[in-house]
Amino acid sequence: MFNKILIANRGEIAIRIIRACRELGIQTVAVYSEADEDSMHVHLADEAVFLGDAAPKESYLNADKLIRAALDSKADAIHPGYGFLSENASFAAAVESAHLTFIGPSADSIRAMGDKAESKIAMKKAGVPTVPGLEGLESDDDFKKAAKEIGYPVLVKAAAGGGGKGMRVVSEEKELTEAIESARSEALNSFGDERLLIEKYLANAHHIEFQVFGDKHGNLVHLFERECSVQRRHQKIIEETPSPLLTPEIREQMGQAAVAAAKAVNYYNAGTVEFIFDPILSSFFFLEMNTRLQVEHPITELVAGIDLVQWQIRIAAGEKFPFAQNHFHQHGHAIECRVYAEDPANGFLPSTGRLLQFIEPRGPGIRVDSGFTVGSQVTHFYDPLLAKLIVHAENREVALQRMKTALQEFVVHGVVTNIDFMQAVLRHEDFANSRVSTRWVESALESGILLLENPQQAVGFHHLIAAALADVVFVSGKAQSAVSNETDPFNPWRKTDNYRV
Amino acid sequence: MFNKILIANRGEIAIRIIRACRELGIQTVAVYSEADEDSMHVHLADEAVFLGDAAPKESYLNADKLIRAALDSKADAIHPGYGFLSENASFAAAVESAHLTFIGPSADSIRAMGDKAESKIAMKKAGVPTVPGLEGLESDDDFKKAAKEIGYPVLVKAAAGGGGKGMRVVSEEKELTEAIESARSEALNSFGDERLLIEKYLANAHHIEFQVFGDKHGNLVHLFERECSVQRRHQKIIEETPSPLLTPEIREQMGQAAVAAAKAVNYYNAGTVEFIFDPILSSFFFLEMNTRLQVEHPITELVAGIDLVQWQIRIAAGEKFPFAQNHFHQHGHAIECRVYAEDPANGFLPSTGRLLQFIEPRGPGIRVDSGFTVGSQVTHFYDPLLAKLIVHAENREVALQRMKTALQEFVVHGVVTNIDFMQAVLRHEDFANSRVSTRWVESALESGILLLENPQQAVGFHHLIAAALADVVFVSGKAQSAVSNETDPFNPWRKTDNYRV
Amino acid sequence: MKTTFDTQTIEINPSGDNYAVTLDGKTVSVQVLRADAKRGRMDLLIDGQRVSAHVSSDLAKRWVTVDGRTSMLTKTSGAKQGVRHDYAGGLIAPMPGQVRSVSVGVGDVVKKGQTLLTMEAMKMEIRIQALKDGVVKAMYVSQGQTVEREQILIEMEA
Amino acid sequence: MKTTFDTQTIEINPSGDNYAVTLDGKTVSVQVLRADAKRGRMDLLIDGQRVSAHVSSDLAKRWVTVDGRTSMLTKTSGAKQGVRHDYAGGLIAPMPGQVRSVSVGVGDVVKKGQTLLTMEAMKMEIRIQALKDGVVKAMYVSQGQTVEREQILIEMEA
Repeated sequence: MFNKILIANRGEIAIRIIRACRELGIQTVAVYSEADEDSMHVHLADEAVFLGDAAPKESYLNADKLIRAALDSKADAIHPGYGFLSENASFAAAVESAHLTFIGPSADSIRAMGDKAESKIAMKKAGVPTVPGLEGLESDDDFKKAAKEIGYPVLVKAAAGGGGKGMRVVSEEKELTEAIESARSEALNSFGDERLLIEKYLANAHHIEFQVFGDKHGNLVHLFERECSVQRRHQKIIEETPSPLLTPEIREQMGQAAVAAAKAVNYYNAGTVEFIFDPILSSFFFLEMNTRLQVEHPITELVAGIDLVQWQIRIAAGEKFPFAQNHFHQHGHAIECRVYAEDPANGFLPSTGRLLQFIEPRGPGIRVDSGFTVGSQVTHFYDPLLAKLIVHAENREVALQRMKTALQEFVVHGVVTNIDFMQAVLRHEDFANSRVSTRWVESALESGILLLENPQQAVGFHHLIAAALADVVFVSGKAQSAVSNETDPFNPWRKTDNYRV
Repeated sequence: MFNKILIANRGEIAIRIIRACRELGIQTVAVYSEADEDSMHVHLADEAVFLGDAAPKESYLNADKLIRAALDSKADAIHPGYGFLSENASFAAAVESAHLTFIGPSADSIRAMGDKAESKIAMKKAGVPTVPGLEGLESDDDFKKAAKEIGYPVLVKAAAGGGGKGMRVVSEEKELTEAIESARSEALNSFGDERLLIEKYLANAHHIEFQVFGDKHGNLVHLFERECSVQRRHQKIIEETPSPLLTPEIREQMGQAAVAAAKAVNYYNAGTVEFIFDPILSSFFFLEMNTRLQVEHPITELVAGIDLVQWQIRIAAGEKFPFAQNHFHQHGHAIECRVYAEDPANGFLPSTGRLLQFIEPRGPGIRVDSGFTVGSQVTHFYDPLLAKLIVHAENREVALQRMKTALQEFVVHGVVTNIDFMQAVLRHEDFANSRVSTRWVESALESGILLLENPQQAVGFHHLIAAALADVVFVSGKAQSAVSNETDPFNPWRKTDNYRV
Repeated sequence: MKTTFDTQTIEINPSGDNYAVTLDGKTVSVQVLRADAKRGRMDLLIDGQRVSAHVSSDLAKRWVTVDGRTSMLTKTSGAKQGVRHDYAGGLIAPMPGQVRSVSVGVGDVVKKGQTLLTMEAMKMEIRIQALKDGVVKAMYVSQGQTVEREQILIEMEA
Repeated sequence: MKTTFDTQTIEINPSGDNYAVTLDGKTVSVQVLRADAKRGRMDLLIDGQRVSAHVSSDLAKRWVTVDGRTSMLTKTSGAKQGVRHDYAGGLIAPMPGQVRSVSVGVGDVVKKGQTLLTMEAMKMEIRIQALKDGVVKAMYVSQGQTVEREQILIEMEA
């Protein structure tokens, strides 16, 4: 087993990995940029190494600095988390060539799945169903011909892409040229690779993915599905497992396809095979494989009853994965809501600022993975994910009720969040009835079937009264009784502090 | 379903019940004594009713006031929690006769199990194995004769008792008279009933209990065992499930005995059948039945995958329990540590004071049920339970590691706690090897095999440095960088506050 | 005492142990059950209804959460304020971030929908496009510059 | 600067950006990596080893947690203090609570092991028993009275 692991990431996922290391008795090295000097992940690790400027390419995306930090701190492995360099095959290779262990799949597996065009070809070979489409096209005319063949609407997307970047939906031919141009430029900017592929756009599709997990000795299983169809800007905000749409038979088929997909690239460690699922035809198509830990891995941990991050580390250290497929069963139901610093009323664009209040809900069946606290600064440099709110309960109904209650209790002041928005989504009958496809948020907002305000509550009035009274009550002596009941952990020093305010 | 429930309790269990109600969409009424005016359970409930003086008999043990409060606030049910009036048959009857629902078993079931002597007779009839002993004795001579027959050591205990009160271990005849006298007086003081029974004292026994759960329609299942052998002063401090000592066969037998015991008294709602288990002979004996929710219910919730408090409420409202015995399986392993305000170095006697610091551990698989926060006052009026720290993991080894890490992260200042002590217990190889019987703590401390300090760490030195430096650093300007990074949710009002400090 | 948030004015007057709160010509009685300035929490009895609120303050802004719904209110002088989204002829930053590229200069003639500059924040790229045909009158930002939300980026002449 | 906790004296002197800390004749260099007075937390580098500490203060008491172990230290003048547990001839309260019953009065002759009074706290009953044969010299408490931990209850004469 490793003695020390460097975590090449930040925020909640760095903290998640630190916890796993601690429980395994492994020392941790955090890394941080200038913007993260006072972040929680820095304080929680056993050591911390400063990388440089806030800009990701000077810090969390700088492979050389990360490997240097690992060597200097005598770490013997690097966990990349998700995002940043986690799916960068060259980084994985560089880590290994520095005689460090990369906690993830092999560079070859990452490379094979990183290219959307090549991976699609490999999947077809392995007998995994793929979305009708074409790869390797170059001229606009080729694209036009292919689009006509496939039938509009089509999707053009970056061969090297991911996370909705370099992806355009095209509903008719006259939009095609501009879509190709903008997707290409975004692809080039984001991935340094302008190749695109084209495929049928499935309008009413659900996004259902399968967690796979394998060791370096050829054992590989799937850990069931995650339904991730609640998306905005092609990015997930709410995930759940089990998917209410899958019958045991389809689940079995998709699980087998996921295992076949992973085996086709000699996969080991944690990975996710994403499918597009058509609920009317009950048919599914390979979308892509994420060759890393997923943001939404906690719901799988709860329902499959296994600590994925601990096992990532153990597998990377060479341990055998002792469980066969039939060891796993789905226990209860889990839902994750991603609390983002973003403004739904402003096109879900990010919101930045200092957190004036940050109260996480607590209680049985509630898990919060977060990297923020009161006073934290939410900057524009990184992903605006504030927290992952995860609930687990005996069935979907109870889990949904638990999530609604927990979201109501989550208080964030200082940045605009999507908490109220997610409450509105969960309240909607389409969510209760599992009719939420990946395009649902967009169309529900357009058509007005999604109301952001709960009309039953006279909230505006109470908000105004509370805001106005706070100025009176908190400033006047009226709050004294409460204040005098408070104890400061440092009362003798408090006075001194005050002089400096 | 109920519209509103009054919770006749305080602290963490009141909060636990409030959460369950919220998720079920039920309004809650808290009650509080003078000492609890500013307690968390009061703030979290929808309404709160003041009962009276801090003394339990003026507040939480005052049946009349509680029923009056329920009627006045238009609640339609009362949840008693554990302790206080939860096992008081007259209270249950009085609640029902006020046309309110008592969330628990019938008054008859409580009464039948409340008397240790009578319940033992009933269990013998029902074919449930009981500890060799005698009931209904009065004179010292009768006790002496019985003790000789049974063989020393023997246990004399209150027929109406529970929680280790009115209970004495007697190892030889000359101690018997005094033990009877003191047990009688304690029994009379605590339960208003001086009757005692005598039974064989099993020195190396483990305490293993089974959760049972039934509805008002005759369905009754068990939800597996809890191993609760880590005790001090006859009270549990660490519990786990599954018990590493039970084979599937013994578990099955004990489960059936637990169901038989409950059915013998027409039991419904949540209850616990306690057994004494002899690990050498693999034999078990009925000890008593707790006719209420148990402190340690969360470990069962995690491993059986069911919300016991929500189901208590649903059953009380008349719902059918839809699950048969074969629906339930044990998933993973759960451990609970009870964090008490007590001083292990002072005979585990309670410690009171104001909480200067209270940092609960967090992370995947960690649940904390608590009713305290920084600034809370721990008084001498009530049970010194500060928090229940509960972990869940895929197996015992991972759960144990998780608990050790979590205990290390739990910071409580202002009162002495048993946190360090429980770490020492969990570090001991006897715990790892499940060799902890109910007498283990006592004898381990006596014999010195339990070391309260971890000798590997030079902790004393670091503690002294930190304490001395705090005076320098927190008072001087050295802490400014950190302080200036802090944001107060009320910075504009903060200044005003300061003038009043 | 009168306070105005955005465009709504609310009046608060002590009335015995309670407060008389007037809004939109309607007056209700509000009792403060509990106020915890340190945690920014108040329990109120508004017209007989128990209401728990979290309130934070940041200069003129007030963040308020009641029943799980959060609002951001801005304390104003009471006069109607020009909303900066409507800034005539100007293009404002829809989010805080960094200017990645600038494609036009002062005096350039641009067409509706033409990309004038791109911004980046939190892994996202945003294109600032001309809302209508026109001429660039002023450029307030340059490549690499960090901008706040609602900062004016470019001024246009129709 | 010298500080004494219980019977141990520790000396702290600034030394460049660090502190020189002397205890038991041994001096180590301590660097303060981070100090958060509000949360009572310090990250220290003690002799090259990273140590995180939580420290709280309550009058002369300091509560310190390092590596999951909590100590309560008492700041003293430096002179050895009489430990109150050893209070000669006195019986002290082992826990805070309420006096439930008093069975003896001043002048009573009592036997070793005899119960002199009972206390109650947090659902528990504690008997205060005579440590040896003797005579009750003074009674400092009466029934129903609330007492602090280590408060002297009864004084005895051998």
